[in-house]
Amino acid sequence: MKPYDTFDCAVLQNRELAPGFFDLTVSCLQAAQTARAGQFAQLMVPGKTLRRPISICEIDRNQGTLRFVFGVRGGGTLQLSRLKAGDQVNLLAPLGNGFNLGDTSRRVLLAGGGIGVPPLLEAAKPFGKRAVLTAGFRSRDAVILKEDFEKLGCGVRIATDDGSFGHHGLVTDLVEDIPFDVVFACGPKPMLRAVAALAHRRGVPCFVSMEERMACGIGACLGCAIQLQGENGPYYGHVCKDGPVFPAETIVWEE
Amino acid sequence: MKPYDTFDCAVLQNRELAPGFFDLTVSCLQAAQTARAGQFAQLMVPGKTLRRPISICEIDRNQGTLRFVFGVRGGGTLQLSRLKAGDQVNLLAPLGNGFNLGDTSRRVLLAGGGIGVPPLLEAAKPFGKRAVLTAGFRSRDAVILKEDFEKLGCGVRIATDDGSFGHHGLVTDLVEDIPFDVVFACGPKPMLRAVAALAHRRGVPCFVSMEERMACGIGACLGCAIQLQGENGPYYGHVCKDGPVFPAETIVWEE
Amino acid sequence: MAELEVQIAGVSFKNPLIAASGTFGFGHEFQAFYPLSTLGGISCKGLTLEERPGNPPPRIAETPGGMLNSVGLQNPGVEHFIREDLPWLKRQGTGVIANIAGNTPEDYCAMAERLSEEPVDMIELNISCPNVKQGGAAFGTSCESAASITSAVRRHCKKPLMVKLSPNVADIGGIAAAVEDAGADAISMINTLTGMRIDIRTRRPILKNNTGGLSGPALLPVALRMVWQASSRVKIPIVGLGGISTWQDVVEMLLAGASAVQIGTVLFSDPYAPVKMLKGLETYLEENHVGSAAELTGRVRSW
Amino acid sequence: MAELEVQIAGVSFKNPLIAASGTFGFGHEFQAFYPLSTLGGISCKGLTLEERPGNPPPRIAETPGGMLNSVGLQNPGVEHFIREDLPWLKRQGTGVIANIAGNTPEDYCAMAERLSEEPVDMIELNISCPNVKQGGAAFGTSCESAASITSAVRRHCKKPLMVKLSPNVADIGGIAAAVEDAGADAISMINTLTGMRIDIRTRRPILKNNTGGLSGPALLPVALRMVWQASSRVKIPIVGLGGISTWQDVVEMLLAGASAVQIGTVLFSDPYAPVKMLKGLETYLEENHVGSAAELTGRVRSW
Ligand SMILES: Cc1cc2nc3c(=O)[nH]c(=O)nc-3n(C[C@H](O)[C@H](O)[C@H](O)COP(=O)(O)OP(=O)(O)OC[C@H]3O[C@@H](n4cnc5c(N)ncnc54)[C@H](O)[C@@H]3O)c2cc1C
Ligand SMILES: Cc1cc2nc3c(=O)[nH]c(=O)nc-3n(C[C@H](O)[C@H](O)[C@H](O)COP(=O)(O)OP(=O)(O)OC[C@H]3O[C@@H](n4cnc5c(N)ncnc54)[C@H](O)[C@@H]3O)c2cc1C
Ligand SMILES: Cc1cc2nc3c(=O)[nH]c(=O)nc-3n(C[C@H](O)[C@H](O)[C@H](O)COP(=O)(O)O)c2cc1C
Ligand SMILES: Cc1cc2nc3c(=O)[nH]c(=O)nc-3n(C[C@H](O)[C@H](O)[C@H](O)COP(=O)(O)O)c2cc1C
Ligand code: FES
Ligand code: FES
Repeated sequence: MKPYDTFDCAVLQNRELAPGFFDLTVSCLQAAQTARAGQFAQLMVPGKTLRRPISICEIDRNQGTLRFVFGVRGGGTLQLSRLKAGDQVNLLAPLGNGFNLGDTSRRVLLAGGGIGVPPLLEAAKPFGKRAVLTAGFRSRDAVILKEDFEKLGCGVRIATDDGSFGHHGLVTDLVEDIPFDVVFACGPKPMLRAVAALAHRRGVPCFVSMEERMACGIGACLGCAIQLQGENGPYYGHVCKDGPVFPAETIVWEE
Repeated sequence: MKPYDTFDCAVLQNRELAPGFFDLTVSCLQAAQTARAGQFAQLMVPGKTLRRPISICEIDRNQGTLRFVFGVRGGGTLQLSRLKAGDQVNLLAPLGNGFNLGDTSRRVLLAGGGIGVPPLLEAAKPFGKRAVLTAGFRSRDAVILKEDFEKLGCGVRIATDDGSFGHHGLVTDLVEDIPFDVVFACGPKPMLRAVAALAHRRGVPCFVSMEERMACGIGACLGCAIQLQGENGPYYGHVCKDGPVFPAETIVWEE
Repeated sequence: MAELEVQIAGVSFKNPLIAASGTFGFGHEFQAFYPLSTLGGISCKGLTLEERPGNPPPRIAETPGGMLNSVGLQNPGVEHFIREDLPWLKRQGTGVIANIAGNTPEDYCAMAERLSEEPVDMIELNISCPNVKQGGAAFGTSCESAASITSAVRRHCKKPLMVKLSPNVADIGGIAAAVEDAGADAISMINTLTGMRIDIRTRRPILKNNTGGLSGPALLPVALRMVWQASSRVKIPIVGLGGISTWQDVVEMLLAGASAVQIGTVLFSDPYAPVKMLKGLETYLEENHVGSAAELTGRVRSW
Repeated sequence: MAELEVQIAGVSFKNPLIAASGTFGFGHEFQAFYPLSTLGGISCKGLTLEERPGNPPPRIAETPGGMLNSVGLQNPGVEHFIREDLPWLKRQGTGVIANIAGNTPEDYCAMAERLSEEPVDMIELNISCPNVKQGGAAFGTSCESAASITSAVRRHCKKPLMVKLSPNVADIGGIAAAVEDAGADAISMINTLTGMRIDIRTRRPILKNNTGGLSGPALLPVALRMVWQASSRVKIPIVGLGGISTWQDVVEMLLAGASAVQIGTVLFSDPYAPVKMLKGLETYLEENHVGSAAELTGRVRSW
């Protein structure tokens, strides 16, 4: 079995979850068998030189489908947002290392910021009630996937930047009284950094999913560099191959 | 009223007339009011730097529609061939001078070669029975629009390169015994040249529709040069603005 | 409302969008779409001293994200322009830039002198056209020749003088500095990169001229880089062009160091592009609380 | 069946498709898609004498029809390559080209000498990388420096030597001729054009390095023109690259004067592109009754 491959996939559904956020399900039998939580796919956008990296939000092995949730940022995601059921989209998948879920009897804190929330959904599945999602969004409008986590039995706490929903403030504000044994986090860098610091203070392992601009997505072009803490000092690893999920302590937060 | 403009047009129909030849009808109320036989439109192809010039094959003023018939040659026409009813296509139209139909009580010879046949259809309309189409195609497979001309009452004579339909040979072979007062021709350059020579021998005016690679389509970029016979010797005119229809005697057939 | 007016070498343009030479003719064809006063200015089709027939066709080839042209400066000559086009153009309420090219320095100087008597707002010196002296190499590809033609024309030119640079060079910053030293009042950049396409059926170059000038979106990153490099070497204003096709590209070009932009190839696919750009630029300025387009010039914070 | 094998400077490649340096790593990642023996050869990621960390991110920006990279030659150093990658690569049944870059002529020479002892098929001299001596200007942008580095390396190199040219020059033909005279056995061209993009939200260059190298389809017409120009100036074979993304582009490049091609950026959107190109090329040769790929080289009939 190839570790990753390109696939022409039928779009089964694409709907606007919240203004500017899309929920795309494609049929991809092979990748659905091997994909793991936290991995990503590179989606081809006709006319664009580069594919777009999007995290896998859900994997349905039985149906052979992958779900992606993405926000419209620029021309590429705009084009992806226009995909309709019955269209084709080409995927390069599954890519990256994904979350090492480890012992799923542990209590997990899932910390997500905005469009960083989707990859946490598949990771939440084996934990169910033992998972708490703390998620931050811009505003009430931008809250996504809340019900999806609730359906899995996870605790869900929401913060918004403008206070229009849930807590008015930061994701990290929500964590104070939550007990957990491991953290999986995805979101903007400052948030990840704060979550990592918090986990560090509690002495709990923390894994963060990072972003970087990509070309190949498979480790060949060395485009998606990220500064990591090595034995002999900092060095450039690569998000697509060494990540996107890294132990928080290996990240060099400031260059 | 603007002489030409860009229009977002709904595709009403696009079907394969013959292998590799497509028949596209779009709704374009405004351009349909002003367009004349022999004019053309520049069709936008998403992702391509340049529009594609395609002759207007039929104009329906009442329905407000334009019909185009085109062959797939490269990437642009391939993309246009995939348009489906309900899609949008952007047109810059109507462009060029068109056929000056003049006195429609004259007997007209319409001489067409392959994908040069479509623009002759609209020109045939006011002549009806007084028009004879002599058209050459590669083979039986590539014969298009025969019935359309017949429906107008035109005489129709077909030649094919391989003899698989009609006369085995050239368009000019078909003309011998046809009486006519004026010629409108569109097709490959060698054919046009031969038709022009034939008309010249008979002392009959001949108008030919020419092709050249285009950028602007409106006479601004000077891209679509064609060598013409001027009072002070040959000069470069422009197919999009001075043509695409030229009196045959103004064309410099060899450079 | 944000201020869109910009000043280039003492000439004010009501907004920073100027039609690029050779893509807009003398403006006649585009008035079908909108009044020419919509634009900050028009750089007219390149003029030569005498009428020029231009190159044989085909003159146009498409490329990925761009196109090639080998029009070869077909134009009716400077006198015809002054007589037939300029009076009409002057009435359109937009800035008029005369773009000139020559076979010899003498040609350039004669044209500059002649046009200095006429109501053009600015003269743009195209030193990147082929078919000029010096064994076929363009004036624009060495610092020495660029400087010498600029200073020669400078002496004959009473109008603000803008020199248009070629991108087919190793050190654009050096050339920009050389033409500034030689007396240019402004720089416009970039002209086309030289390219080629071959028809694999006929195995002949698509262009009868074999090679042509690459324009269109493909060029944008090269143009941005060159404007950025040049703007750190000169004090005179730069008019940026090359592949601009969206309002975002306009903003990028201004940030890179341009005081105004020229719009070319995009006009062929969307003649209304400048209207959309103007709107986008205005909205950007307002949303970002920038008082004027001019404030964007050179405001990229490089790493 | 048409013959696909081509000879470049005495090295035979089973077909004219070679992976371009920096886009294919050392091949490991692409064997997931197809055996590396599918390719005529692989030009490995650029090597330096010592390990190099590369430039800080972001290193990638998209452009219309292309992309910019500022990877900055991140690589594990030549010794690591010889130890860890080369033995494996040699077993893959494809041509292996070592691509080298240096900060100084001495670096280049030392690497060429070291690699001459190893089973690489060819050495590709990248003289178009930034961050080299001479005040930041690359060796590749003047005839003199290109010739001097080539002849220096030539003296230390026992393998066929291919010199990779930069397109950021005014006279590519002159540089090609200079490196031929200096002892190059082949030329590969073109490397990337320098470009820039700016994020209009942050008003910062997208690349942390400010500028980067433009690759991808946008580059194709420039590459074709340069290969065509260079091929009329040199007798040594040319490996053509820059923006090739379809089999038609491969044919164009061969017709323009290339004896083989390298495939780069297209691999990022379609890793299977070389497989498709191979098939398209074969069909083209057969349909046109051309006996071998080599017969296409330089067969454009220019006007
Ligand atoms: C491993 C990984 C997983 C991701 N998962 C998701 C997800 O699940 N949902 C989601 O909405 N977004 C996700 N992103 C971000 C997403 O890739 C970008 O929003 C998207 O590429 C923007 O493309 P665009 O054409 O709309 O924007 P443009 O700005 O037009 O894109 C231009 C170029 O920059 C790149 N780019 C722009 N922003 C980013 C970014 N933030 N990260 C990486 N590349 C960028 C694009 O890929 C493209 O190459 C992920 C990114 C990475 C690296
Ligand atoms: C005034 C005019 C009217 C035309 N009417 C028709 C018509 O009714 N039906 C029809 O099938 N074709 C017509 N053509 C030809 C048609 O424009 C080309 O077949 C089409 O542009 C090819 O585009 P492509 O992307 O498929 O080919 P590509 O080869 O990929 O195109 C590359 C570039 O070359 C140009 N080009 C290629 N071939 C031609 C050509 N023969 N003429 C002009 N430009 C070309 C394209 O427009 C494009 O800019 C007409 C051409 C002109 C000038
Ligand atoms: C068809 C065509 C004709 C051109 N003619 C001229 C010209 O006469 N003088 C000139 O200085 N530049 C000329 N140019 C170059 C443009 O002014 C401009 O520098 C170039 O096209 C890059 O900008 P763009 O990508 O926005 O088109 C021409 C470009 C095109 C496409
Ligand atoms: C990410 C990336 C890294 C590159 N690294 C190198 C390199 O190390 N050495 C080199 O000679 N060229 C390097 N190049 C240039 C390519 O080999 C090639 O010359 C260029 O990309 C043009 O070809 P393309 O358009 O097919 O990609 C690199 C290109 C890219 C996109
Ligand atoms: S994107 Fe190419 S190495 Fe990560
Ligand atoms: S296409 Fe521009 S002048 Fe005809």
